Amino acid sequence: MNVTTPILAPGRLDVARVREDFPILGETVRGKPLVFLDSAASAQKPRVVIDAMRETMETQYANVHRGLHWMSERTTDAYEGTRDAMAALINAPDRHEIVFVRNSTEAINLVAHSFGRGILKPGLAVLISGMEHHSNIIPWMMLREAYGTELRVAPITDAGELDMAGFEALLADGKVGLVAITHMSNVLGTYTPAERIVQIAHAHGAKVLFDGSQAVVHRRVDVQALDCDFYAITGHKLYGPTGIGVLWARRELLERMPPFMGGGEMISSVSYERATWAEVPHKFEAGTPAIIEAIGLKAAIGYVQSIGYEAIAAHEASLTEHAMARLSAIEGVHILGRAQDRGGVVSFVLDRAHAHDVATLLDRQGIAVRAGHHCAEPLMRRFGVESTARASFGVYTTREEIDALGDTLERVREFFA
Amino acid sequence: MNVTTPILAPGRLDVARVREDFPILGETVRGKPLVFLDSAASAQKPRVVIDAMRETMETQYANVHRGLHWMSERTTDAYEGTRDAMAALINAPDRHEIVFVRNSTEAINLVAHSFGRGILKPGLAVLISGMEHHSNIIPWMMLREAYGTELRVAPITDAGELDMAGFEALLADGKVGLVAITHMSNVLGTYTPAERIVQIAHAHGAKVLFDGSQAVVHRRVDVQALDCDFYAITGHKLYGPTGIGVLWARRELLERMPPFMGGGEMISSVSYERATWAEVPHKFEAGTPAIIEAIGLKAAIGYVQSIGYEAIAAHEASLTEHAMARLSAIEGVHILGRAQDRGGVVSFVLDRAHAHDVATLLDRQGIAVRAGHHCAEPLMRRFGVESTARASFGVYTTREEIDALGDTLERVREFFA
Amino acid sequence: MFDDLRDLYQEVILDHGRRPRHAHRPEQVDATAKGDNPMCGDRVQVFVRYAPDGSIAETGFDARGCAISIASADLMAETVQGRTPDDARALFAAFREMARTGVCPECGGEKFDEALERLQPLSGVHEYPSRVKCATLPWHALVAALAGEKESTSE
Amino acid sequence: MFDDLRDLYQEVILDHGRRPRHAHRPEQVDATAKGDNPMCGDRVQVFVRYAPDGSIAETGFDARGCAISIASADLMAETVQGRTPDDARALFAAFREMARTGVCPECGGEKFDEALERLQPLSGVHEYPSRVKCATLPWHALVAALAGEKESTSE
Ligand SMILES: Cc1ncc(COP(=O)(O)O)c(C=O)c1O
Ligand SMILES: Cc1ncc(COP(=O)(O)O)c(C=O)c1O
Repeated sequence: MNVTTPILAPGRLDVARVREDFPILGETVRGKPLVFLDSAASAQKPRVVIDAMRETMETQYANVHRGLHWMSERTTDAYEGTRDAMAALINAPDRHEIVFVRNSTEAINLVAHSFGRGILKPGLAVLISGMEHHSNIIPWMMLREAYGTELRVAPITDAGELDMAGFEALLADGKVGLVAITHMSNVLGTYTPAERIVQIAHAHGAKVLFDGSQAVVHRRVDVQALDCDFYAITGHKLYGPTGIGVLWARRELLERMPPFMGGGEMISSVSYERATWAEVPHKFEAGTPAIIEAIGLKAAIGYVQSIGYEAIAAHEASLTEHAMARLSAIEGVHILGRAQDRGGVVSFVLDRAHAHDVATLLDRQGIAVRAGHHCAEPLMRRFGVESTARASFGVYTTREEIDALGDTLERVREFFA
Repeated sequence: MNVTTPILAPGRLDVARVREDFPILGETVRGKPLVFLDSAASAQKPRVVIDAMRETMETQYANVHRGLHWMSERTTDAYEGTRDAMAALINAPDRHEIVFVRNSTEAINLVAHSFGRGILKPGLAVLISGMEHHSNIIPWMMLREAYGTELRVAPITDAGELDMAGFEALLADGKVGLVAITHMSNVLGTYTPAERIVQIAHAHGAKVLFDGSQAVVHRRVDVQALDCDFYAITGHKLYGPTGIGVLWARRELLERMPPFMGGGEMISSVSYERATWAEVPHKFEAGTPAIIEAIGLKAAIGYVQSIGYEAIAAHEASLTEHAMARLSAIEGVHILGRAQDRGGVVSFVLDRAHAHDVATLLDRQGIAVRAGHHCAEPLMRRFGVESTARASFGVYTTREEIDALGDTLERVREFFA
Repeated sequence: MFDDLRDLYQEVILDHGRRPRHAHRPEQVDATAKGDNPMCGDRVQVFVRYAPDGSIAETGFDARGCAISIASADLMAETVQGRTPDDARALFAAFREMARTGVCPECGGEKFDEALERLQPLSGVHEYPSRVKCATLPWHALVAALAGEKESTSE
Repeated sequence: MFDDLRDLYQEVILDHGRRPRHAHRPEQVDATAKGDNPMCGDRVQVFVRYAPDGSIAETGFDARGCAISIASADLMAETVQGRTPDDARALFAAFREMARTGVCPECGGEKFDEALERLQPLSGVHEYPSRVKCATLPWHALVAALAGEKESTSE
């Protein structure tokens, strides 16, 4: 690769230069260079994000809104700017549809609470899939418990794809009010066929929520093209800070939904008898928001856009292909999920070795993978395993890192042989 | 003051040296040096907080818990360390009683939701006071709406103190299940008599929640000495980052309370039929928490402790005394609240000038004060005003800044005369 | 000391803020609407009386707020008098641009020249973004009243 | 390549992890309890048979988990055999210290010397904090069983 190439030739990602943007990648772990293959749990942060947060705190910080002074006005502008940036990122038609939350878990809980209790008629059902993260299971179980809403689970195939016939069958009786499904599985890497899901669900009168925690990190999301009703995003996987996430929802739904939490910033007027709510999205943002984190998230969005989703998707597709080939070649390694359309997450088990032991042995060589049930116990059960090891990739992941994983796994296999 | 003095002589705060810890205080606003008198809305951040967050992102970051690799273990240690630090700060008997939330608004909503619907018997009442922030009003109004819980409001005196006779009278019928009261008013500066409140409330069978958003910034809080049941804290006012706060609650209550949000990290096991919850506090911490912010908060706690509450309280008491004297001396200025026991928050109105106009004129000189209803509309009504201007002080506030406020207010008065 | 502030608080604003000429309810009210800025607590109710030809015969208001919002309501009442609802809306569009940016180069043409000159003292708010809504709030209420609505917010 | 890891995965651990001797339910079970580490999914059930004098005659277990937790359960079964419940608890205290810190200087005295030597291979976990619970989980379950409880967690 030519050294005079601009950081990012169109459609191409120069991983060596990208890595320079992430200070942590220079660290060593147990004396070995860090090989971070746990980005699906949380991504590392580029310098622009770190700097945006630092600069806010060093030069331009005050509480947002209501402040009639310079620092507050400037901070409010920066904070509100993230709404615009996020709306642009996911092509939301209206910046007021961007609700700030802590993470996608809160986004889904907000929908379960406000839409679930406020709009969804009693007796209706929520339909999830068999590959959901606990964050897209438990809120609906809690809604079932509190409100009687039925919970249905669409089956998945052995390849780890949504079983579309089974999915559609569960909608047939017209009792499903909401389909809540992941846009990309954090265990299998599977992308679900989002457009088709929406078409079918809408045809049966159901709204659709996508858990976009993973998907928006890896490919362009266009909520208008998807035609979905809710979309949940968590900032820390998108190279942004912790403590900030986004719920996108159609404005007409947000208008009708009752608030989730009450407090400062979300009211229009208050007496002890009656309160009226502020306009959306403020109605859903009680209390002092994660101001510094929102500003950091804007930098992360800018960073992702500067690389471009095309380049990201191409880079990750090539890594994933390489990883699938490399790991499959190792005797005793079994990969979970063989979806046609998949992203940069590879879960596997190794014969005769428990995933925790595998993870510890890899860690000893500085290689960070996740091991466990990945907050998806029912999915583990579906595949008859207790836990898996999972390698997941980001913009900074290299082929060499995957080779290091493969080589080390060979030794791990020998170790436990 | 001797230049070789350590940063903080016991009980004494060297404000010049403290100011060096806050990079933002060197900024100018509209060409004038920043005079930041809006700390009650949100405090500025010392370098140690900024550095702790930056270093985490640069050198030691991964998602917490469940990670069997070095980065995750180290990050988990740092994150969990904040629980210990916070438990020590407020003398909580058990680190598991520290629940991380976004801010005190969420802390109170959590209690309203989980204790309110899960433990509080239907038909009981919640008793607040006439000087609450909306964040300690609206959640109880929402609970009333959803659950039928009665809402009572204890009167306050013209001096801005809790009317103890009126308070006790409202408890007399034994129907109050929870007293939820501010520990320090964000408008009047009043400290409520917390120990007495608890004694009286407990004698009448009510639990007690304190909204400590303001109080813990200015004086030592000891939840065991107070003997209260819940205590809400917001990190960004305590010189920490946004996006992180704490609910402290007695463990036996947390054990009995149902979870608030569902998702990853808060479960013990999950099938579609049944989920069991993780131990407290994790039961209440669904999803990826505000990791970087918690680590920043620990640095803030350390910073506050390094100065010491004695020094902070003494410094702020002397500032407040000076401010009350200086502002009272200005013709046409009226201060709201004359509580015996008060902290560094001074709200005032100026004859013939609206608070917004006052704030804008002050801002023109680089002086940041807040103007409006301070998220306390019912309290405004109690004092027959629509809005006030409010100056509030922190560890970095100087006498000279208060003089600047006083001098400028004189000119403002002339301007509108 | 406040010389710079004279940009914002010009004498005309102080004067209209202190002694508004139109702060009352006309005898006959054909349309009315409230405006409300929850972020700062400003509230205004605007009353409109139409002339037989449908133009605005008289505007009055009842306001609680800062000098800027009251002066703006008062100057609004002056400048919309005798105009058709459409022209009042167009004038608002021009005024809003001025309040946001300080200028409005492409505004209105001749028929608004004098009105905009009258409103010009309020253009200083553009340097204080959180005050822009103070100046535009009464206009939002007016436009809501003209549309037959009851409420507006300045959002 | 994994030479350093031999600290943690010593031959004895690999061996007991792979071929545990006590991974079964005794014919007679006087006490049993489950242990559960929700953070990683390890689960173990421990069974105890008492001797007539109240000491531990036999311990067995049923476990799902990593090599370390299974080896630890197996070595535990060996080292508590014939001990009184009090001694088993004291041995756990000593072992836990060792698992956390790598050493246990003030531990137990003579009567535990041999047992701790047997458990010593597990001390390597102290460098992997998230694995410490793998090693202590079966002990938590044992202690719960001895106390007549049904469940424990390693928290
Ligand atoms: C007394 C009081 N309670 C509650 C709050 C709400 O705090 P937060 O916005 O951080 O949730 C504040 C601050 O705004 C406050 O001063
Ligand atoms: C598919 C999926 N959904 C939801 C979540 C929850 O995200 P968070 O913990 O940020 O709320 C995650 C990540 O953990 C995820 O991968």
